[in-house]
Amino acid sequence: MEQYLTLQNIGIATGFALILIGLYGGLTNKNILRIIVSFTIFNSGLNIVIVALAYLKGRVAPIIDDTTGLDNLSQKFVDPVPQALVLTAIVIGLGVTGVMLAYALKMYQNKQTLNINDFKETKW
Amino acid sequence: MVNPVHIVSIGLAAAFLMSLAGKRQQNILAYFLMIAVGAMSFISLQWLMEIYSGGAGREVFTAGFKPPFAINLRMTMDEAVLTSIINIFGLFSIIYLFDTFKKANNHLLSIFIIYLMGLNVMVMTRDLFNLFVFLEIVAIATAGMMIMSSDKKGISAGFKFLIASSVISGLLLLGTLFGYTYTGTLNIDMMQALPLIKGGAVALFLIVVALVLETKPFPANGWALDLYTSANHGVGAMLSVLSAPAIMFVVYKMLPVIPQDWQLVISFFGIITFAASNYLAIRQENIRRMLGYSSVAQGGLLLATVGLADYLGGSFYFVALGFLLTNLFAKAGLFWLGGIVNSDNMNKWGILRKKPVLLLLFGIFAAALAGLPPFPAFFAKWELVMQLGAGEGWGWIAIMLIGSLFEIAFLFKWVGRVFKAENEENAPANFAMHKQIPALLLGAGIIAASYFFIDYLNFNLTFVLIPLLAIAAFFVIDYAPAFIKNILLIGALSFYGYMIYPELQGDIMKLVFAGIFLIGGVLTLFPGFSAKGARKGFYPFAAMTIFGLLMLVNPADNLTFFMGWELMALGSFILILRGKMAEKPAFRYMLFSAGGAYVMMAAFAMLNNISGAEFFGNINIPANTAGIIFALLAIAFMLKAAAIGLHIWLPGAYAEAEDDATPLVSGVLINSGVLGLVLLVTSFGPQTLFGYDILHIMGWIGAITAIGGNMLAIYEEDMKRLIAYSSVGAMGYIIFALAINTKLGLLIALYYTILHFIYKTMLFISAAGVMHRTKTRNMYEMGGLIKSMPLSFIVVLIGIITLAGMPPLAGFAGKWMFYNAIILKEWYIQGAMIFFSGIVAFLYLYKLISSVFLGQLKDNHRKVKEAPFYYIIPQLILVMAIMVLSVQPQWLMQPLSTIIPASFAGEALQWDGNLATLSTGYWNAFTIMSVVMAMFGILFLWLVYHSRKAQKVKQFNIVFAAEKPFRPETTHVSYNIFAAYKKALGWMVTPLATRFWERLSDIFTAIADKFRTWYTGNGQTYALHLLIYAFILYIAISGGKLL
Amino acid sequence: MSIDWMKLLFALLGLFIVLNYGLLQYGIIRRITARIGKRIGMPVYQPYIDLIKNYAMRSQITHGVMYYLGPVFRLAGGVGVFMFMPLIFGSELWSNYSFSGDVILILYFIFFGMLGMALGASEGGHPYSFIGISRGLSQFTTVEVPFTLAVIAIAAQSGSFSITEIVAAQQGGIENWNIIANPFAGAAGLLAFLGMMMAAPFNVVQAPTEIPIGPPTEYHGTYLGMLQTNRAVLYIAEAILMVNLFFGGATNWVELLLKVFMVSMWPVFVGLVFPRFRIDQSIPWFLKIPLILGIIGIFMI
Amino acid sequence: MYKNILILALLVGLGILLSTAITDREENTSLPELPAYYADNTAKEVGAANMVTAVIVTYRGFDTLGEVTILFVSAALIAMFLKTGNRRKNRNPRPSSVILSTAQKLLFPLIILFGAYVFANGHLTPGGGFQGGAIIATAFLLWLMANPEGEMRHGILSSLEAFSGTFYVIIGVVGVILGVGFLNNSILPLGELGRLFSAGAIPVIYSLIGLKVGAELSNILHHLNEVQNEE
Repeated sequence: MEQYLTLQNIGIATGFALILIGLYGGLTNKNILRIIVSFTIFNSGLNIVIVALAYLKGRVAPIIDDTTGLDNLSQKFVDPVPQALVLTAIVIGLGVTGVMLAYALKMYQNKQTLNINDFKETKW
Repeated sequence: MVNPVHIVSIGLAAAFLMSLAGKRQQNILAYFLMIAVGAMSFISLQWLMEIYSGGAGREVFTAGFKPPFAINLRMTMDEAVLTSIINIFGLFSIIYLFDTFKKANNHLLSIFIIYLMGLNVMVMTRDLFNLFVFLEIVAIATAGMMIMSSDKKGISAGFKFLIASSVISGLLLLGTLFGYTYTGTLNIDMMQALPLIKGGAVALFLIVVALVLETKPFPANGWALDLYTSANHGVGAMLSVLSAPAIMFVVYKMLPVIPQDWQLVISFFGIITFAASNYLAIRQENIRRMLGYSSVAQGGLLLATVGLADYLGGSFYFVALGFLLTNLFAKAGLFWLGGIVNSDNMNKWGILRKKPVLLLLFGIFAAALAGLPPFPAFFAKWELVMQLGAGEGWGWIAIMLIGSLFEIAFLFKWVGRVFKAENEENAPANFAMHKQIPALLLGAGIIAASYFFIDYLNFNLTFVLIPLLAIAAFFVIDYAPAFIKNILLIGALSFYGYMIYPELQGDIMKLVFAGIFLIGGVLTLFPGFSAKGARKGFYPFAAMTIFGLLMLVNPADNLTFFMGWELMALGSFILILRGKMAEKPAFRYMLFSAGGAYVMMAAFAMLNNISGAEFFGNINIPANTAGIIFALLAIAFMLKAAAIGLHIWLPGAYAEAEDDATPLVSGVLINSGVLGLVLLVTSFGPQTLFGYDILHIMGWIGAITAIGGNMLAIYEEDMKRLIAYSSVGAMGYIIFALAINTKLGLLIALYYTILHFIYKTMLFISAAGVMHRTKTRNMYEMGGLIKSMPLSFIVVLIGIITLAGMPPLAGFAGKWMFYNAIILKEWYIQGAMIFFSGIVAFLYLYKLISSVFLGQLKDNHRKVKEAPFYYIIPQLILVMAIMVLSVQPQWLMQPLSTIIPASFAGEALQWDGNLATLSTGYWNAFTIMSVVMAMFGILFLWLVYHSRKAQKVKQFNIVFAAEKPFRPETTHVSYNIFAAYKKALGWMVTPLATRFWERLSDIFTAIADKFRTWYTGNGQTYALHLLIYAFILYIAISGGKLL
Repeated sequence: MSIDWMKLLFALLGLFIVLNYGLLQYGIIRRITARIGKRIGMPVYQPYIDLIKNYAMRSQITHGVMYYLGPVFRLAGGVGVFMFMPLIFGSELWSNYSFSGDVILILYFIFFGMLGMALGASEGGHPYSFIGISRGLSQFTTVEVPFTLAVIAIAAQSGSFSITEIVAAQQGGIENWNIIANPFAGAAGLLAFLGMMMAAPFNVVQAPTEIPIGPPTEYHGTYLGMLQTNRAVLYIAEAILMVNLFFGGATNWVELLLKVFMVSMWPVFVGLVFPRFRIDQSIPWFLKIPLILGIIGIFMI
Repeated sequence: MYKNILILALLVGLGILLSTAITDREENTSLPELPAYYADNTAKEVGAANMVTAVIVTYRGFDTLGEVTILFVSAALIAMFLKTGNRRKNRNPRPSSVILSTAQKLLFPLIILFGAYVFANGHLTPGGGFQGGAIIATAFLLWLMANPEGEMRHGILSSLEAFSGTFYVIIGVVGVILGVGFLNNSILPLGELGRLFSAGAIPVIYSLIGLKVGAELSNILHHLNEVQNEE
């Protein structure tokens, strides 16, 4: 058990927890805004996982400065790729959330309600 | 060559710049958009040309670093094809949506072009994370385009879509990231190791499940359905035609990483999606949603094909392209026609009939989508089924064919409505040119595609290509007046006969059927001369029917045969549909023919493993080796020959068809089933199934069919239905004769086929003549017509004497041979049944002739004249034929005897001049004829002479017991004339078969109705479906064990 | 092909004999029935008188061509049945035209007349004609079923449909007669024969007494004469058929006529004993006992 | 209720599935080939001190382009959605407090400046275009809170957005034309590692991104604000 209790795994586990919580919220809440919030939680969970995956024990952020010097950097740095990816992921999450919010607004304008069960015009 | 990356740069630059535009530039923006997309299309097209002409593809390294260090785009054949499709179709969509775009907010235009750009990158990129990014772009752009739909439904549908896609993309992102951590790369081509690494399988599963969910698999596709239902037609078309194939291609890209057995699972889920979605579609009233279901189904088919890519090997591209192009042209076409009709209510679609071109387009799209020849999906489906058969994937084939049947069901229900729905004036149709032209382009596209497929399969020129061309030609000249087209068609048929005669010369069997189809075709066309106007839409399909039949005569392989079969079915379907009240019967007919066709297809798939593609008529299957194939084919053919139980489509179809089309679809067309059965029996010989001798069963079916058909005919008051039922009876004889399976039996079958063709065509034509004059089909509204139409009367008289098999006319020969064959075969009971049915035939024949021609003339028929000249000619020709046969039957029978294979058991008919002998009996047509004629003539002349002074009795100076000529039917003496008989034997005609089939269809639709409530319309539930589906897929892939 | 005058002559001669015999027998039968009914009855030669009278009468009306064809068909059918029937076993000359058609031909000829008659009668447009016809056709179809079964059984037994063959198979002693060899088929045949004769209890078709009009009433004078001729010929011809099929045929005229008389008595006596069936009773009746007998007869082979 | 239990069960299943990612993964002690390559070669290939930036802007520049596009699309979408006729009608926002408005006047330029600094130095220090853009957007948010009635000039923002986006693409294309590859930063001299004007086109690109993102986010905020207390 304790061989799993590394910093990285804790990060990952936290991320997973958030993901599951987010999904649960998204699947159970009836209020559209709450659903959106749940999905943002879901997204941040994802992002945490990504960042945690980048972590390497006892290494520094991949930025060259006087402390790091220029030689065999690959021994000193954590993985820059997931950090790059997470930025993209965050921005995408932001975009999607924005769109969802806009949709929510529109739906509210149409029906004066935010209960997801009231939007079943199309079914079967 | 322009760098493919510029598709992206152009798209983005255009998008960004367009957002600059203010109100003033608004009107030119649409053109700007068109130019930009045009440039993108140019790039992809130019690559397509380059690579097609043997040039190399191109790897684009963004940022100039080799993968995996930077993202690379690939442009090879696949990508070139797909990107070209995407961009060009995008261009068409702009034209189609032009009015929308003219008014639209500039942001919408940017979103549109970004959507296209995103799809392009999805296709080209080789980087997993990049794929994720552009999937998201496409998703958000789709959400953006949703507001093009005017109705508010679009908004909530878009939201559901957003929920679903964010769940899916979350899974994909997780999978990608873990994939990276395990393999240390994001480049798809370098990830092959992923499933092998410990834990990598989970990462791969997450990726796969995300991608599969993106393909909108059943049942986790509610969000997609709602999207289709509420999206603007143009957008719906793009979703169905661009997004789906793009994501399919992504799956295809991932295949090298996905293990073999996973691929099979995915593909199987695809097939399930195909069948289930088509199934649920049959209950749809809302057209757009129906199209949604159908799109999902097509997606499933594509997914299945992609999943089988490795298995299909060489023929993968053929199959995939077939489905892809069909989906592209036909589905988009239907969506766009939907936009033109601009209503989701099936009944409003009658408006299409205002524009024959659009109507034709609609037909083409529907047929193409349904996988009917000569469109690509037909060949693709055939190839796929054959390949599956080679792998013994019977379950797959079954599911797929059932799915296809459902597809036919809802598509042709729709076609029926379009042709028949009363032409709604208040339909909100919008026939704007910029909407019609793209649709026309799609039509041209599907035709071109079909051309390439047919060209690729290099069919036989004389027996396939020329007929196809002829059919096409008649579509082209459909504007000409009917008279011209009639002459042309008759001429074409005659010339075609002259052309193929040398090819068939040696083979009398083929000659016989070719003769039936050709002569029958020509003769049944004659009445058409008396038709007025252009008679639009008749001749193309008449040509399709006849040439389809002719394709059956001398096919090189099973595919050709099947193609002819389907063509004939399609053509006759439309001919039937042209009748006034024909919607339901025609639909029923289509369903039954399709069912039969798919059974046949399955049988061919099995046959393929035994004897290859070789036409089954030209091979010899050793006895008792292929029972199941034999049974399946027998069912398929007996369905066309309307064996009892499978016959319920026939009366309606024949009765409701246009009067002068009926002879063609009945007298001539029904022989296709006979042809099949004859070939079957000759090339298979006796076969057993589960130890039962199938031929023996067929014998019983034949006997029962004979009795049943005739019994049903007795109680008919409708002239055409009566004759139609009598066809069922005649088919019973033929099936029985074939089942006897001796030299004599086969001879009888062939003789009967020809005879039945002659007298049935004759009867139907003269019935058509009568109905043409009396304007009714109910016999109780006729009577006493012998005075006004003597010729028709004589024809009918001869017809029924022949049919009844009474000496001295040709029919007796058949009966006589029957009893001998029965004695020789020792099938006494069946024999008695056959005889009984022959006797029963007298009853309805008497009813037919007496209540139409004899009895009291009706008031409203006092002025009717003899049937038109063009109706009489073919009848007289046929009467001649019968007379000749009656006197000299050996002229026909001796040639027929030569084609009976020596392998057949039993003794052959011996001829000595006119005397036919068997060990059991003999008969001399000529003597009988002369004796009878002598007696007859003498007596008749004497009688006439004897009462030469007799004066004609006026109609009214005889007793009327109860009957007044102009009273309603119940007072017509021959109404329900055999009531007593019905009282005694009515139980024989309880419509069990009809009830059975109707109950079956009710059950099916009811279940479909229940199941589709699964799509509650609640976005959250849909999201839940995604997770459930993921779980199921996991179980399926991990083979049941959870971890 | 050249016509064989000798044969034609003998055929016509046979026809003449049978016609006269038929008329006589009809008279006798009428008389017997009268006696049983405690009546004196008509003279035996009455049928001759009727026939001559009818032929002498000249019809003044017609309903059209088919109307003529009715009796023609009828008589042609009757004569046809006779013409293709071998009379005397072993005699080339008395075998009529049976060399050019076997029992199947005859079965169909029996119907030939019916249909023609039906058509002719219905041209008159008289409702009762239709009633009579519908009854006649309906009943006859069901009569044919057991009869066919019997014929098939016998044909299967003697391996041929040719009547001559069938008779040949029955030579040499009464035990070879099909009525003995295959009693069930025989019984089916005899029961069906009742229906074919349209005698009571199956004579509702023509309903001689109550309904004063049936198909025949459309026809009077000459036409009626023809119908009577036909009745005489057909009656005997069918009896001969029965004799040939079940009672070992005949080797000379005496035997033939004797057997014919016996056979034709059978419906008479049945008719005297049993009341008349309604049409919707007679139809099922033929499809019960006789049918079952016929089927058993087939399994007897 | 049953539904929730089902959901829970499914999520538990998913959790178990995911947990294998922890149990099956062995802690990797050294970088895989790809990041190792970045670590070793960024300095000379890209000349950016901040490796993440190098990866974002150059190595995976194509992703970033897509990223920008997504923001652009959502901004456009929101703009389209919230374009509701006469917004002015019956809006009654609470007037903001004096403290807020005064503080905003003071802080606004500073925040803008800070944002500019963040994205201009993206290639040297943590931060970059997106971060900078976000910071700038906060300034506008503050401004909006200070004067809810405030009318922003959409024209400027969106043209800024559009032009920066276009230039970004053009830079990419220039890379192709110069044959160094789409979005390669070496179209400008790499300069000396660690200087402001180094890492080729990265500072330019990042500034463009910063402006674009800032403009987009402020636009979104503004649109949302405009509809906030309608009806």
